[in-house]
Amino acid sequence: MADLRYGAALNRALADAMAEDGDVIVMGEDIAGAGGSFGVTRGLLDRFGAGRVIDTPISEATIAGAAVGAAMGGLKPVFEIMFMDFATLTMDAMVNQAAKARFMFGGQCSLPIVLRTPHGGGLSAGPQHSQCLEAWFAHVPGLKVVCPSDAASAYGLLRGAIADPDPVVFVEHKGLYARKWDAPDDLAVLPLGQAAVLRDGRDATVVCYGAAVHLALAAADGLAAEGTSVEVIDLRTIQPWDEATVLASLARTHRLVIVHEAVEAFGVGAEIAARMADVGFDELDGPIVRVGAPFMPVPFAKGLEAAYQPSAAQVVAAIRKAMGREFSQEA
Amino acid sequence: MADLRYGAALNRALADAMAEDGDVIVMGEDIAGAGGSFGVTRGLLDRFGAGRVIDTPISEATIAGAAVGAAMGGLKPVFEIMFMDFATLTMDAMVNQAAKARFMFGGQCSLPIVLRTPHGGGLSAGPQHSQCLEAWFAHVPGLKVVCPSDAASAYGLLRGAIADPDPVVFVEHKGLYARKWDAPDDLAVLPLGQAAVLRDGRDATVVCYGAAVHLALAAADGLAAEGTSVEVIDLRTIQPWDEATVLASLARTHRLVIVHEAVEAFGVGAEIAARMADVGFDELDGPIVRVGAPFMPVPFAKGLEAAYQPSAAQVVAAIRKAMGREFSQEA
Amino acid sequence: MAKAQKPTSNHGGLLPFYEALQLIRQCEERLGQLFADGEVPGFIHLGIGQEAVSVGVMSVLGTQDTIASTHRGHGHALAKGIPLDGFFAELLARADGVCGGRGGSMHVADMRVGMLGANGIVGAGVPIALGSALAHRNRGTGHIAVSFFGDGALAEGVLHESFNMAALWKLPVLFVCEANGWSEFSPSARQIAFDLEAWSAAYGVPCVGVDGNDVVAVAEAAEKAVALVRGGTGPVLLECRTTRVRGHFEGDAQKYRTADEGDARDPIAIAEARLRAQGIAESELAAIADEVRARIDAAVTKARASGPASFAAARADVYTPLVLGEAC
Amino acid sequence: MAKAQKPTSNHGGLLPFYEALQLIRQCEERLGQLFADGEVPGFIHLGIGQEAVSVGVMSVLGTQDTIASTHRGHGHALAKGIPLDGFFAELLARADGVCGGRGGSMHVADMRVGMLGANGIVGAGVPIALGSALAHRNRGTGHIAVSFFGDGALAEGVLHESFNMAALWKLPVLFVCEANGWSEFSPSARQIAFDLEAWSAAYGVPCVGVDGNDVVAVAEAAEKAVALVRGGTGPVLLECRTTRVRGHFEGDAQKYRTADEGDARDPIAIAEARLRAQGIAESELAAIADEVRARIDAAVTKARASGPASFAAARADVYTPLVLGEAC
Ligand SMILES: Cc1ncc(C[n+]2csc(CCOP(=O)(O)OP(=O)(O)O)c2C)c(N)n1
Ligand SMILES: Cc1ncc(C[n+]2csc(CCOP(=O)(O)OP(=O)(O)O)c2C)c(N)n1
Ligand SMILES: [Mg+2]
Ligand SMILES: [Mg+2]
Repeated sequence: MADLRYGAALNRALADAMAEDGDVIVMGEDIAGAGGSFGVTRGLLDRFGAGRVIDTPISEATIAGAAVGAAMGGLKPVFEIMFMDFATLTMDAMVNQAAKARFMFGGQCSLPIVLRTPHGGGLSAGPQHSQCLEAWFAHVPGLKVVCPSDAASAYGLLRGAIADPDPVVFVEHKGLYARKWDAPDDLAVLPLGQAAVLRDGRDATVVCYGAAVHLALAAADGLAAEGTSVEVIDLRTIQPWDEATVLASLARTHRLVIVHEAVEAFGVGAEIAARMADVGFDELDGPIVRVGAPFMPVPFAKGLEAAYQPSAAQVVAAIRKAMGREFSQEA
Repeated sequence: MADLRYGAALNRALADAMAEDGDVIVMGEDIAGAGGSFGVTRGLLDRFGAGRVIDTPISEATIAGAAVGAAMGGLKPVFEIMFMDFATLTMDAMVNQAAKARFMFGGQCSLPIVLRTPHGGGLSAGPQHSQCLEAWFAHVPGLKVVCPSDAASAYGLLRGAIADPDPVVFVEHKGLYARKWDAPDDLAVLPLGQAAVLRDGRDATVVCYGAAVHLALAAADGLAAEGTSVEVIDLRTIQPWDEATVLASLARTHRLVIVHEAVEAFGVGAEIAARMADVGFDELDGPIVRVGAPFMPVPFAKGLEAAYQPSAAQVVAAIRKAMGREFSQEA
Repeated sequence: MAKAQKPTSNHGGLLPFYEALQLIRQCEERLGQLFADGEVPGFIHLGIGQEAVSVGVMSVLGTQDTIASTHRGHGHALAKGIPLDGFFAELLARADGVCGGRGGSMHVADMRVGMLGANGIVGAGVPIALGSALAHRNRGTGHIAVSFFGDGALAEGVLHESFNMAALWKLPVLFVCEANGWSEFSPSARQIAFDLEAWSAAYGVPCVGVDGNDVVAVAEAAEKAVALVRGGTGPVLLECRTTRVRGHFEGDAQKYRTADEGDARDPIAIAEARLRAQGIAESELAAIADEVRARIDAAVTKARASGPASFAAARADVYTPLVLGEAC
Repeated sequence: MAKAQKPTSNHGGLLPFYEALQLIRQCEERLGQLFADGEVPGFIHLGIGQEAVSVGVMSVLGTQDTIASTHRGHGHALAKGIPLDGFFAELLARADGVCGGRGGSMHVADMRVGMLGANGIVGAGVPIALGSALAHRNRGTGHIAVSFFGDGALAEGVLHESFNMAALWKLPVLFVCEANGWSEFSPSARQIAFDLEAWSAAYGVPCVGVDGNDVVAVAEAAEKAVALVRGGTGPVLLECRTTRVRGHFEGDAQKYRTADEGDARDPIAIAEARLRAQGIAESELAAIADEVRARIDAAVTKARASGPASFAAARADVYTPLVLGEAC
């Protein structure tokens, strides 16, 4: 066991995948010489050379489109979009090309592409450098969407994403890159589509992913002190998400809260809530409560951004509300 | 009263808005000389001239970006994106620029922009010419999203969208352009944000928009024959949607079904279901059931597309399920 | 019907070209008819008048060279070697279609012959070809990628991005602009402000202009261009001046256009004139046309006999089935 | 500190330029310091070394001419006349910030002075300027729009689309490329394959190249370029060769770069040399610098005294409040 940063885990995943498979290449803006804006691709150029670690011009649409063609040609491109906000420029390639190629060509090809990109706030990076847009991609048949919450899952899921035969949008949280966790030296590759129950509980289920996992764990800690037992499920994969694990938990706790940093309205949480309000309806003993960002762009000022980002206190309040105790005294 | 086609109503709305306000311009590919791929802008060039009715090159990203600058300069641009699938190319301009300008510039400006675009299937147009992507835009603070279901609302909502000071994504359904309805000669302008209860009912509420409204009405007709009374709510505006009207209806019927042609997973219906599973939880006497497209790209073959698109029969089944009668005999 | 008669020589390679031109032309005409009869659903964009571009360019490519195509992609697919049966079955939306009836005209593709797909998004094939070229280079295949696009597509941002990137990295990609003068219902001249040759030269991409309706001229120009590309000096642009004889799509009433345009430059007539000058017998020409017609008849018959596209099969192809444990 | 002394002449217009250069330089330096001290949150990209571009171009624009800027936009905003108080308050994320503390460095904007916004998305300002030019023309304002972008931004598709559209429609837009040789941490030469002048010429957009560090040269070139644009013949490109003295953003360790680059071409030093050649007294120069410093001190003091940005106000500005019945 050793301390491992989220960013370093991602770096190791890339290096291990590249070492194992000569068809894996990485591309992006300043990812080679400079090692990436958040350092995730550091050292890869020296180790694997400029043929496989490719600095591109500032041409996001073509980077993504080229990944489609490269994958058709047998490569496994992993490309970085520096901020998720810039993924707006890749939507044709990802949605009309990558997501549909297998289907619309009658299963003739698979496109093993990974779009890596950081989302989320906390850096005062402002409205165009902080968005969480994963719900868009989750709405697109043919894409998979992943978002790890800690170092070990970052490693395992990125390996899983690269090994996956289909296009994956791999979302990293900017606020997690520098955080570290105890991790085994021998990190496991994780298959996509499986959630992790990070904490068992009886009274309520909290479903979350990415940085929001840590809010949920903090909230669960806080509530444990007053005797409320909260189950925390880290989705890990957003598309396809692990409905069975969520439903099984709900069947035990009968209360559901969903937390993410993305804007609440029309976010990932909406789908989870909607499914549980259908297939899980009979298990529900209280309202499904979501915690997400308010319906506004991400503001620049630190104070505004802090007020904007979901907090553990909001998660606690949401759990109370889901449990029908919203009018009880504050913790 | 006279017969009015959906497409003609949109055309009249554009003409009336342009006649009233010299700052309204329309732009797009082949919208001037050719009158648009679906004829919605026919005749505008002759009437308002090439200065205000502008054929553009095939440059969607720049059309949308130019609309932002034009609106800052006092124009009210209404631009057409020929198929909603091509809106993938406008996402930076719409999401990072148009949606955020007012907020991130401290309220210095409003951007009265309308992006008009057709969605939906039924033409065997295949996976890249049939998508319903409105959920993406509804997730973006700063944008409004509208989708009319008939001629009168097409007219009224497009006038409302053009008059609205903020950017609006105005979604039209390809399958409705040629349909006609009885409509008053004196068409009303409709404000955004207000749903219409198209049919009163006691037993279940169906929330829908666009072409799906007609599935819901057909389903309600069918169920009326067997004594089930279904309320049909046409959302009209998807962002901001009329939560109060939906909640009030749910409080009467206690059963909720949501229908749209877009892919069910992570679609617009997810948000409505999620909100009702929260604020409307106490009113719910059964699961919230959604009807939407399956999780696959829109297929080309007529038979596949027909199987893909939601049907009135599916809506009937969903209502039965919401009412706890999914095992009752078929109609 | 002319009596079938084996050609006595291939007339300096021209006869196979002629046959390929006939194949595309007759396929397009048949599709136009099938569309008018309601047998082909959706939108179809015919390449009548542009056949020589496909035939000429493809004549210098191998099966493993790759092409990325456009909404007007039938000719590209056919010249690249897509099997006729699967082609017609796809256009007719049948189970035996090369794409299982899920793609149709705008998405015909055949990876086995390096046809990476027609494309419903104007310009979108260009980065795909770029990526394919990158794969060729990285995997050392020695093959090249070819990107077809129209003159209207020149307005899309990805054209610029891809020219820049291809030039920067000296990728083995041939850009082929089919300049038919139209961008849907508008003359391309009203949409494109720049001079293509000068524009391309600015990136250091040499532009070879050619009469796109003369298959011999296209083949010769393509041969030179492809030699450069294979030589590793980087991308080349082939500008083929050609003619869109039909409407933008079938059903286009073409009110924006006078009728007589372009007929004089019919690629088939030009090839026939060359062959006649070489002394070919009319009966040989007719025999080829007949033989092609028979192949098409057979393919259409087979397509019609194919079952409807399968929903279950389509649903199963959204993602690649995971072999247990494969992805980890 | 030099004794304040009113300048006796404006030295052929050069003194106001000098003052504007000083203003930008000192603002940037102050921001660098405030950032290092933790008073400025987020990312800031300083334009030290590039001041002459902003000052020279803006010297030939009126308040109602519009500009669309970039992530490196402080100089543009200041030269266009953004009030210092609101500028610093914005960078310090205060309620009195010109954007209410919601935008920060990458989004400073002031519609009153025709500054349509810095922009966090590389290239995105270019179509915005294009649209602004369309509005100028349609509304007959007689004003022009100016689009600033870096040499790295040249790789974005919208550059091409916008050049094409501006040329096609002969819009009153001036394109200004600030060619500082860098695109973040990479030399732009490794990202841009094309020759800018030849590329621009292909669209029929005349390119005027100039030493972007000599404010007089920029002003003269801009004057000519803007005269053409105002004359209605269509867009012009001004290529300003300049120097990015600092890192890409503050905090950039610049390991990719040797230290000595560009110092010799300092725009302030070049302007001072000109003024000295005209016989200006050192004390006059110092007085200007002092006066600018005092204004900045005052603005920073005021910004610090401003309250924190208001969440409620921000929340209320996502949409425009509807006056009852207004939208129908
Ligand atoms: C991104 C995008 N925008 C618009 C369209 C609609 N469209 C289809 S073909 C076409 C014109 C293309 O012209 P050109 O590239 O010259 O090809 P041609 O039709 O002449 O073969 C347009 C605008 C599209 N399919 N994709
Ligand atoms: C669409 C997009 N891609 C990437 C970035 C990250 N980025 C910010 S500035 C920059 C380099 C821009 O270079 P240039 O245009 O020359 O401007 P300079 O920084 O030299 O002033 C990059 C890649 C971005 N902000 N937006
Ligand atoms: Mg064309
Ligand atoms: Mg630069």
